[in-house]
Amino acid sequence: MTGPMLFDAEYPLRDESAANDQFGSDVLTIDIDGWEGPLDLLLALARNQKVDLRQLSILALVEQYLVFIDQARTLKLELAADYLVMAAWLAYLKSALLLPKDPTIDPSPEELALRLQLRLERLNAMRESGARLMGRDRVGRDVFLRGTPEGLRVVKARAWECDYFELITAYGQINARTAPAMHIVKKRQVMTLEQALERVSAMIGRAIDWTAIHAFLPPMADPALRKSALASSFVAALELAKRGLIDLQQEATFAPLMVRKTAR
Amino acid sequence: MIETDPDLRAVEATLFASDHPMTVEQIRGYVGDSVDVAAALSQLSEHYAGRGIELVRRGKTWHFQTAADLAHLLRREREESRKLSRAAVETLAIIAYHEPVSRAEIEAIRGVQISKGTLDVLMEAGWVRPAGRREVPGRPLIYATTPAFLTHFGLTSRKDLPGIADLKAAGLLDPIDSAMGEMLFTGEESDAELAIDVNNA
Amino acid sequence: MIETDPDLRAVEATLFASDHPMTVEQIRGYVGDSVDVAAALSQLSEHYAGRGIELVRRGKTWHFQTAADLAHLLRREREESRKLSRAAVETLAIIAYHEPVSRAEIEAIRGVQISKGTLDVLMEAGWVRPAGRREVPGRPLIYATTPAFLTHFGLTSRKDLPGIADLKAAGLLDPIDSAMGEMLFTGEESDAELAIDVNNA
Repeated sequence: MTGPMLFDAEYPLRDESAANDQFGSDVLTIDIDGWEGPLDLLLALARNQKVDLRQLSILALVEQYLVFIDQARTLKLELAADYLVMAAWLAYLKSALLLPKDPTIDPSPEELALRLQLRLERLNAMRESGARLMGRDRVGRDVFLRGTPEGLRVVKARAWECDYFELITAYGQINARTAPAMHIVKKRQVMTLEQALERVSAMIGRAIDWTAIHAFLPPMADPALRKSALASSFVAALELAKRGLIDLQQEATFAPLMVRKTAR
Repeated sequence: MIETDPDLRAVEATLFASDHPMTVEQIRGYVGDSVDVAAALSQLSEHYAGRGIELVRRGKTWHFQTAADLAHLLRREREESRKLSRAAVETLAIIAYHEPVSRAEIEAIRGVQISKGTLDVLMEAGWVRPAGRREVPGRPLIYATTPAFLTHFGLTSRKDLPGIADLKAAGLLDPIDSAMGEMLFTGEESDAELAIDVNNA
Repeated sequence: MIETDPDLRAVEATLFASDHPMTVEQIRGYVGDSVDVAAALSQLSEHYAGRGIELVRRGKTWHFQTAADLAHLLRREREESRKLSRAAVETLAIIAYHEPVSRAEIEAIRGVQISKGTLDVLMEAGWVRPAGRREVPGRPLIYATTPAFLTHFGLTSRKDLPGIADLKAAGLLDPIDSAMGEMLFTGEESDAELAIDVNNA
């Protein structure tokens, strides 16, 4: 019941099988390459029982698989490890199913057999569904889309954004940037040299002793004006010294500039 | 008269000219907001029912196609699309019926690892796409089908998948039994298959 | 009923799926000799008259096309707005105030060179056009604004553009000026210190 049944001609994915139907070992030599893993092989074996997968005899299936693997080995075919793992597992399952029940084993052999069966059902279901899917009216094979669609086009139009204000501001700025530069200096409050001369000459008569030049400055709040007054008074002092009207003295760099009336 | 309804004509012309299936929103983008696109589509599909051309809905998109029963006339000079491998067909079926699924889940159902090319072929065909990650350790990528899958296989929605209701009822689409999977099918190379010296390629 | 005539359906589907216009003989090659293709075509073209799709004959060949009067639907414009660059705004302003101007003149007014792309952008926007050549050595192209420019900026004519005096009055010439002023008169004052003030004119 093993060899010939493995390669039932109704199994559609293997063409060569029909010719070799009778001889299991011959079949092995030609078709062993067609399996996609042990589960695939098991499913093919199961389908050969020609019953609904739910009524499958797991024991018979296990037996077939083990015989198959045995034959492959006698032919010195190199078996991939997963086939051997499956064989070992199935051998265990077989003995567990045949031995008297041991309630301590969990999951029970029957449970394991059921799971194996479910897996086979699942794979089978997906295989059949795949075939049905492929058999549908498929676009390009059974039904056709329009041969020469005009096509729909989305034309991208770039809209440039710029508002009126931006436009005229830009022009304003070009003008501002390129107009000839004209510098206007703010009018500042100053003490002129003439004013300083007048003031210092007037005050010097009263100062008999050395007096710091700051004392000649008019009392004023504006520091800028104060600086101007200081500068003008300094120049005035130099002028008066040149005329021989006053003496100037500074003890060190940056020390206060001292002024007094020239002693006669 | 139905033929002269300008909204109907506009929707008809737009879909007819398009080189890809369109959603209601996409159609509206062409015909304008004032048109009741959904109503026009349903009127049109009635009008075309039984003709040589049909207006069909696939998922959210609509398109015109030739009637399926006329395939024998038209198939003649068309090239059969390249045949998918058995692994690819099964993988596609698993993704479609279980989506979203991770690669490990696909492998658990098939009992073998899937080779890298298999998913690539399905993605290249535009039928499958990565659909995020499963929030479990390792965060594996999960896969799902695309709108183009529905279109290609003539499905209005995934509920149209052949036999899906029965499979669901039979529990065959439930999350797979991981205990069994771990016991038998962990980390095995499938490509080796029953590696043989007598290859009859 | 017209829709269920199998000959009609066959011709309809064949023409729809074909990627080129077909003669009666070519169609017959698909639908079979038993079909009166000419009669089917004339019935079909009647059926489609006034719809969004038309069956048209060009010489000896037939094909379906979108109704000509609906062509405008098939082209949808999507506007993508972008801001004009600073250089483009200034160039536009110079052209508007001084037109017609050559590129060299624009550069002289701006005080900066303009790249070729700048004028292209303004022409693409439809606001500027070439307006002949200046009859000077080298015969440079000169540019002017377009009616679309006036429309866009809400002007009846270029005379509506505010003059320099208006701009000044509106403070639009100030920004740079005052910035300069601040730089000159605040930052530097401290250095002046003992500077002697001779220019108190």
